[in-house]
Amino acid sequence: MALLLGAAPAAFAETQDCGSIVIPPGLGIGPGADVTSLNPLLTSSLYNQEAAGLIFTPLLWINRFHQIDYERSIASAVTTPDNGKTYDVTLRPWKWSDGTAVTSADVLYAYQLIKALGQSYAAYGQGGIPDIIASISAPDAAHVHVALTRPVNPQWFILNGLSQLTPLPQHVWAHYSTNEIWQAQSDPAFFHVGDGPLLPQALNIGIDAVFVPNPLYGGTKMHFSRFVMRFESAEGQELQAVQAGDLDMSNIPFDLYGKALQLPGDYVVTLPPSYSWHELIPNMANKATGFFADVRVRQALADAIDQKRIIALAMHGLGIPVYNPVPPYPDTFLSPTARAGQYPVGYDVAKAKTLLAAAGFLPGADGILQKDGQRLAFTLLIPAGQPLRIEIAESIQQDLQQVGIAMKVRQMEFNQILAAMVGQPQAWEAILIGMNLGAYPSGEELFSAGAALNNNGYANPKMDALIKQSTDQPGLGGLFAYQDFASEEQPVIFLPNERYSVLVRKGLHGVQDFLNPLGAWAPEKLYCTPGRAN
Amino acid sequence: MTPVLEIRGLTVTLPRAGRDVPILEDFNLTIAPGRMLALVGESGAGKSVAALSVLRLLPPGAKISGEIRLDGTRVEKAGLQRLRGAVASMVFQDPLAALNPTQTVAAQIGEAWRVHKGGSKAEARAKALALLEEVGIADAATRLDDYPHQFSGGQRQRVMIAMALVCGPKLLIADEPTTGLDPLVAQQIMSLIAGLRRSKNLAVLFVTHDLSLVAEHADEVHVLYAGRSVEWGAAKEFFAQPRHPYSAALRGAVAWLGQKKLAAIPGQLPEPEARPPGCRFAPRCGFAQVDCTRAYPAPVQTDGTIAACLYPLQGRQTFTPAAGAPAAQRFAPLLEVQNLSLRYGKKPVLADVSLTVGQGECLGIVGESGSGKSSLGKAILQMLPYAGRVALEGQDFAALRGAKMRAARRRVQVVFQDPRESLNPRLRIGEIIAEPLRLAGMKRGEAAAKVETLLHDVGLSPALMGRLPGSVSGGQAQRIAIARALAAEPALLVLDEPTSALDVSNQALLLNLLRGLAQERGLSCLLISHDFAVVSFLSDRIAVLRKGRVVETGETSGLLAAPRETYTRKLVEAAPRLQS
Amino acid sequence: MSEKRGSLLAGLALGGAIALLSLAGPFLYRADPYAIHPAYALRGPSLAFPLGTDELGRNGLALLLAGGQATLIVSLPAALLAFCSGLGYGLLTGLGAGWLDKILMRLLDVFLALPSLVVLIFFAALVPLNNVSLVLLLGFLSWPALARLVRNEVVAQRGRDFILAAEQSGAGRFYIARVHIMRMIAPVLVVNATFLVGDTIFSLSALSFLGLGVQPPHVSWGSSLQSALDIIALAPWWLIIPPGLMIFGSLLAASLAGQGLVRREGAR
Amino acid sequence: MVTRRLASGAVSIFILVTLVFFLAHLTPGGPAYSILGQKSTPNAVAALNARLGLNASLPVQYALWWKHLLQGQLGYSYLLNRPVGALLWSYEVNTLILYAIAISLSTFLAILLGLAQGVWMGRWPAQLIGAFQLLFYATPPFFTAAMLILCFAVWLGWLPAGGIGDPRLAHPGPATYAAHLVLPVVTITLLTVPMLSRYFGAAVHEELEKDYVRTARAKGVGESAILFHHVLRNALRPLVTMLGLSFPYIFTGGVIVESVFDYPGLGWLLWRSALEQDYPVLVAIVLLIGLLTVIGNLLADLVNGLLDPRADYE
Repeated sequence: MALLLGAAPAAFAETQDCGSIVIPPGLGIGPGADVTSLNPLLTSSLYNQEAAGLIFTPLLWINRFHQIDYERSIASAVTTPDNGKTYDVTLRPWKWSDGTAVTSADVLYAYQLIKALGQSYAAYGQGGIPDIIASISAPDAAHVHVALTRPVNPQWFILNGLSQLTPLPQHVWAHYSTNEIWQAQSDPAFFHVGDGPLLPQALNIGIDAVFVPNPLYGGTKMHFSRFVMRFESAEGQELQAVQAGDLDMSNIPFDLYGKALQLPGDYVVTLPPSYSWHELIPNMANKATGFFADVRVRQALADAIDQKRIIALAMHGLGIPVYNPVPPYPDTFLSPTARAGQYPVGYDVAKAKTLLAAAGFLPGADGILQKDGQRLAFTLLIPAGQPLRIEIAESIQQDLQQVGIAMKVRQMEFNQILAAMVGQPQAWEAILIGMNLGAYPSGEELFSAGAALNNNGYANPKMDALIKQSTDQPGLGGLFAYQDFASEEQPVIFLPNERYSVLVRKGLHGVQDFLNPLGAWAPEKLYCTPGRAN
Repeated sequence: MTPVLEIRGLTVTLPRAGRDVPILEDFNLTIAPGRMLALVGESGAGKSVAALSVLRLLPPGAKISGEIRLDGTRVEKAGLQRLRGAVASMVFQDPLAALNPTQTVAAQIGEAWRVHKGGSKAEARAKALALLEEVGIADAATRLDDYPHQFSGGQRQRVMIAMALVCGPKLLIADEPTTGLDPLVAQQIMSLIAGLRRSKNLAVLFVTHDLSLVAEHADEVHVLYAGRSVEWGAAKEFFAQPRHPYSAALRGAVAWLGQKKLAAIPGQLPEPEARPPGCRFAPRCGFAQVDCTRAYPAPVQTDGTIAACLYPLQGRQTFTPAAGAPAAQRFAPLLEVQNLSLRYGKKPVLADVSLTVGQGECLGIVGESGSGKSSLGKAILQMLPYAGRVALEGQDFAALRGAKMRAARRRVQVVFQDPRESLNPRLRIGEIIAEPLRLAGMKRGEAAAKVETLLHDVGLSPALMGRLPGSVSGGQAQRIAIARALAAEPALLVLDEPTSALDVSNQALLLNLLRGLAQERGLSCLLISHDFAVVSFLSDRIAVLRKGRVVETGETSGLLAAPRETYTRKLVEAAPRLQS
Repeated sequence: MSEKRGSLLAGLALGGAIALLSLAGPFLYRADPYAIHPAYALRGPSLAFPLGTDELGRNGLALLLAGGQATLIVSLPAALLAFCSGLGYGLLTGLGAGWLDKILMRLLDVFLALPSLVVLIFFAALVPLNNVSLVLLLGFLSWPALARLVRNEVVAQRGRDFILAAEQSGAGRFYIARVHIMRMIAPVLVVNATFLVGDTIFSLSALSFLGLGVQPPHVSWGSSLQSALDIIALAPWWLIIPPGLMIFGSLLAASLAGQGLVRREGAR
Repeated sequence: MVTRRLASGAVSIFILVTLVFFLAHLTPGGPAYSILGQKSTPNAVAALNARLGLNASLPVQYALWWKHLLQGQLGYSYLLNRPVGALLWSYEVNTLILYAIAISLSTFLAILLGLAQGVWMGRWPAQLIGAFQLLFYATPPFFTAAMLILCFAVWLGWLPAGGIGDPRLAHPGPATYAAHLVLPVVTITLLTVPMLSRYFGAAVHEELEKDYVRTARAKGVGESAILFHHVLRNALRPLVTMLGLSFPYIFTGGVIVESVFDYPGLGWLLWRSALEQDYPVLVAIVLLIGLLTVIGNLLADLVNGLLDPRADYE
C-alpha cells in the first residue's frame, strides 16, 4: 500500500521571510476548534496540544514513523540497562527563553506537577504515567534516572509514557500553586518563559492565538516573524479564507476536494492519515443488545460493512480501511499478517450471512433477523452536525440492511454521547466515534477488561493476556499477537480513517514536514518563495 | 352686499357598496355676513355632507356637482388651501378627536395662523394667546402649552373655535359642535358663538339635529329630510308655525320639558339607496295625499317660510303641553340604597348616596357627566364593588352568595346607552333575547316561543329573530336590549342613558315604549340621564346627583316647578323647553 | 371583496398543492429516497434524477417528497397542539381571577424571552426523538405567542356591555367563555392558526440545524437544506432551491390564507 | 411607574435565569465531556467536575452563582478558560455592530415602505409593497441566507460566505470586515422589514383616517405637511412599541443567521455554549437577553411617553 507522500519539496529556490503565517488549528486532523489552553499537562484536545507544542520542546520528539528524532528532542539519549525496569535519560544543553538552562530539575518538576494534578492531568494513565514510576531522580543537571514498579516493554513506556515528561520552567512555575497554574492555562502572560520554537503573544477569545519566534530557541531559525492560529469554526469558510488571503493553509472538507483541486494558484497537499480510526462501538453491557456479545455477530458486522464504499463516498477516496487496532500507516507496528493485508475480517456479505445463521439468527416476517424473540436491531448514536459521520452512518445502515440487520441512526450532542457512553451503559446501544492513539498503539486503555476507555463491557482473558504481553514483554511479538487477535475479536468494529488534504496558499512551502500526524508541529520547516502576497 | 356663502344646485354622491349613491340633491343656500343659518335634519339627512362640501372636505370617492361661491369667488380645486381657514373655517362635533392629541394647543392654533400669515413662531404664539382669551379660556397664558386631553369637553370646543377664527374668516361652519356636551356647557358654547357672530360680523352655518338648541340664536332655519330641502326661511316664522309636516312632526317629537305626550313619527328614515319617489316624507306623513308620491313637490312661498310641500300647513296649529302629571301615589318600597359610597382606585366617585325605588315607581337620576350616575347604576346592578347597603325587597345583596346572589341579581336588569355595544354582533337576535331564558334552564323550543311574544311587546316583528344585530337600526337594537331585559322578568329595570345615542324620532318611540311597559307591567325602573327633559317625561320622582352626592330628590312636577337647590334650577333652565 | 377572497383562495390552493405533493407524492413517485448510488453522487438534474442527487448519490426528487411527508406529519399536529394549548392558556389567563392573570402573564413573559435553543437541547436529550416527541417539542415552541394574543383579546372583550348583561342574568364564567368570548375572538384565532402552521414548519426546519429534527437517513426539508449548506462552495443549487422553495411555499400559503382571513374577518 | 415596571421585569428575569440554570444543569452530559472529548474516563470526569465545582448539589451551585453575580463576577467559562465577562463582551461587540446596522437599516426602510403603503392604501404602490411584505415574511432566514451565499459568495464571488474578517489582523483590514457584514445584515433586514413595515403602514393609514387630519386640512395645511408634522409622529408610536417587543424575535432569527454565516456574535456563542453546556456562559447570556428585553420594552415605553404626552405609561 504505497502512500503518496505529497509533492516533493521544491528545489531550494531563493527564499524570503514569510512575515505572518496564519493557519487554523487541527490541520490534517479535523475540523479546528478554539485553542483554550497552552499548558501541555492540561491540554485534552489535539488543538491545544498543537499550541502547547510550539512553546515547549518535548523530552522526546516522535516523528511521523513513530521513531524518536533526537535532533528535535531535549533528551539526547535514553537507555534501559535492565531492558525495561530502569531508564536513564541524558539531556542535551538547552536554554529557556529567559536564558536559564533547561536541567533535569525541570523534568522532575514536570513529574511532580503531574502527580499533583492527579486525575486532572489530561493523559492520566497513558503509558502508565504517573503510577508506574516507583522513583525518579536527577543524579546531575544533565541526567534523569527513572525506576519503574515493574519491568515493561521499553518501546511502550518510552513512546507512550516517558515522552510525556516535557520539561517545564520550574524556576518560574514553582511560585504558583497547582490551582493557580490551572486557572492561568489560557493566559499567554503565564507562558512568557518557554523552550520551544515560539512564544505566545496573545490569545484573543474566539478569534486567534498569536505567537512570535523564541529569540533563544536552540533549533533552526524561523522563516517568519508572526505565527497566528486563526479559529475558523466552519470548514466551508476556510477554503474561502485561503483564496481571500485570510489564511495560509486550511483543511479541505472531503465534499469540496474536487473544487479545491481547481483553485488557481494555491496547491493541495494530501497528508498521511492521522494515527487514529473511526469505530462503531457495539454495547454488550446493554441488555437490549446482548447479541453483540457473540463474536460471530461482531465479525458479521465487520464483514457486512463495505469500508471501500465509505471511503469512496464519504471521504471522496481519501482514506484507508482499518480492520485492527493498529492504524496501517505508518506500518512500523503492523503485524506480518496485517502488513500482508490478510485480515480475519473483510467486506464479504455471504460470509456475514453464514456467520449470522451459524449464530442462530433467522429472518423474521419483515426480513430482519431475530433469535428467540430478539430482533437484530439497534440504534447508532452519532455526534450531531458532522456531515462526514452522517454519511458514514447512512452508508453502514444500507450495508447492514442487506444482511438483515436493522440499524436506526440518531444524532446527539457530542458531550451527551460521551456522557451516555461513559456513565449510562443502559442508555445507548451503539456509538460511532473517532479514536486517536498514542505513539505506541497498545490497547491497555482500550480493550483490557475494565480499562479506562473500555465502555462497551468487552472482556476477554486472552485479550488481557496479549495486551499485558505487548506492554510488559520487550519486542513487538506481543503487539503483533494482540492486534491479530483483536482483528478477529472486533471488540469495536474498526472503520476507515480519513486522510485530510490541506489547501496551501501559493508561495508557502515545507507543509509536509511542518505537519506531523501525531499533532506536533515543526514551524521552522515552513519557508516562503517570492510570489506570495504577504 | 355680496352673500358670504352661496350654494346653487349642489348634488353630492358617495361611493357605497361599489355604487355612487346620491346623499344630497339640488341643495341651495345663501348666508349674508353676520347672519346665522341653522341647517337641521336627522342623521342620514345629508346635513354634514352639505357642511363638508363647502371646503371640499368630503371623504375620498365623493363626486360633487353644482356651484359654491365663498365671498363671491367660486370654490375650485385649485386655490382651495388659500380659502380653508382664511375665508371660511370649520368646527367639528368631537373636539377631542378633532385635535392632534400629541401637539400643544398653542402649536395647533399657531399652525392655523402661520399657514396663511407666515411670521415667526413667537408671533403665532401671541396670536394663539389672544384668541384663547377671546374664546374665554381661563388664565390662557398658563394653558398655552397644555395638550388637548388636559382640557374639559367645553374648553376643547373653545380651542377649536379659537383655531377656526385665528385668521379672521368671514364664515364659520359648525358641524354639531354641542352634541355630546352636557346641556349647561352646550348652552355656554352657543352663547360664545352668538357673541363672536356679533363682535366679528361673522356668518355662521350651524348644523344640528336639535331644534331646541338653535331656537334662540338662529336668524334662519333650513330643514333637510332624506337628502332634500323640505323647508327654509326666517327662524321667527319657522318656530311660530312650521309649514312642512316633517318640520312640525320634528318639533312634536322633541321631549320638551314638562311634556307628557310625545308625537312619535311612525316608520323609519329611508336609506340613501332606497329613497321613495316624489315627496320623501310621504310614507310617514299624516297629511299625505296621492299626488304627493308622483313628483318631488316644488317649493311654495307660504305666508311664513318656503316649504317643498303640495299641502303646506295653514293656520296656527299650536302644541299645547299636556295637563299636569297624575297625582303622586305612594308606592311600597322595592329597592333601598343606604349611604352607598364607591371609589375607583383612590378617586372617590360616590359618597353617602341614599335613595329608594317603590313597587311600579320610576325614579329618575339626573346629573352631568362625571357626577357618578352610571357608577350608581352599576353598583345597584352589583357590577362594581361598593360600601353601604343595597337591598331588593328587603334582601341586602351583601348577605347573598352563589346561587342566591345570582337569583337576586336576575331580578334587576339593565339597558345600556350604546345599542351597538349591548348586543353581541355575532349572535342571532333570537339567541340574544333567549339568553336569560336559556340561563334559567328553559328548553330551546319553549324559549323561542317566549322570544316571539317579547319581540311583539317591544313592537318588533318576529322575522328579526334570525338576523344579526349589525343589520338593524340603533332604535331597533335598543328595543331588542329591552326585550332581553324583560325576558328575565325583572322587578327593577335600570336604564343607563337609554336614548342619548338615538335620533330624535327613535328617542320618542323608545320613551313611549318604556312608558307603556312601565304602566302595563307595573315595572319599576331607574332612569339615568343627563337630559332633564327625557327624565321628567318618564319618572315619577327625580334625584339630582352632583359630584357623587345626591343634591335634591323630589316628585317630578314639584321639582320642575320649584327646584330647591340652585344647581337643580340651573339644570332645569338648560333643559329644552317649549317656546311659548 | 375579491381581493380578500383572492388571497384566501390562493393560500388554500398553494397549501393544498404542497400538502398533496408531500403526502401523496412518495406513493406516486416510486423511487427509494434512501438508496445510495455512489456513481451518481452530487449530479445536477438529469433524466434519471429530475432533481439531481445529493452527496451520497440519493435521488433528489424522492428525498424532497419524503422530506415533505416527514415535515408535514410533524408540523401540522404540532400546530394543532400549539393552537389548543395557546388558546387554553390565553382563556385561563384572560378569564381567571386577577392574581392568576398576573402570575400566568409573568410566566408567559419568561417563556417568550427564553431562548428556545436551550429548551430544545434539554428536551432533545431527555426525550427519545421520534415523531411524537418532535410534535410535543414543536408544539411547546410555538404556543406562547398565541397565548399572549388570546389573553389580550379576551381582556379587551371581557368588559363589554353584552357580557355584563349576560352576567346580570346569572351567566357563569364558562358560559361567557363558550358563548360570547369564543365567538368574539374567533377571527383572531383563525388567522393565527394559519400563521402557526407556518411557524411550526419553520421551527422544524430550524431544528435540523441542531441535528435534532428528523433523524438520518430520513430527511426533512430543513435537514436537506442544512446539509446542502455544508457544501455550498460547490453551488449545489438543485439541493438548495427545491427544499427552500417548499418551505417558502408552505409559509407563503399560510400567510396568504391568514392575510385573506384577516381582511374578511376584519371587514365586519 | 418605571420602578414598578423594572420590578416586574426583574421578577421575570429571575425566573428566566433560574429556569435556564436548572434546565442546563439537568440536561444529561455536561461540560466535562465537552472538555475531555475522547479522553473522557469516569475518573477524569469526576476530577474535572470536582475542580469546576460541579459535583456540589444544584441548589448550592445556584446560590454560589448568585453570590458571585452580586459581587459582579459572572464566573469562569469551562471551555474557554476565560472570565465570562470579558468573553461575553468580545462576542457582544460583534452582535451589537451587526444588530445596530441591521435594525437601523430595517427601521429606516420600514418607515419608508410603511409611509408609502399608508398613503397609497388601495392603489398599486401599496399592493406592490404588500406583496413584497408577504413574500419576505414567508421566507425562512436560513433559506434567504442560503440563496444570498449561493448568489453573491459562490456564483459571483463578490462577498465572503461567512465568518468575520477581524479588523485587528494584518490581512483582513476594515474593508474585509465590512464585506463579512454585508450578507448577515441583508438577511436580518429581510427578516425584520416585512414585519415592521406592514405594522407601520397600518398605523399610518389608521392615523390618516383620524378627525384631526380633517381639521388640519380645514386649517388649510398642505397634504405633505400633514403627513410629516402630524401623522408620522403619531404613527411612530406603535412602531416603537413593536421594536421594543420584537427584540426576542430578532435575536432568535439572529442566532440562526449568526450560525449560518458563522458570525461569532452573541447568538453564535449562545448556540455553542448551549451545545457544549458551558453553564456560566449560557446563563450569563440568558441573563443578558432578559435584561436587554426588559430594557428594550422600557425604552420603547419611555420613547412613546415622549411621543405621546397623553399616556402616563403604566
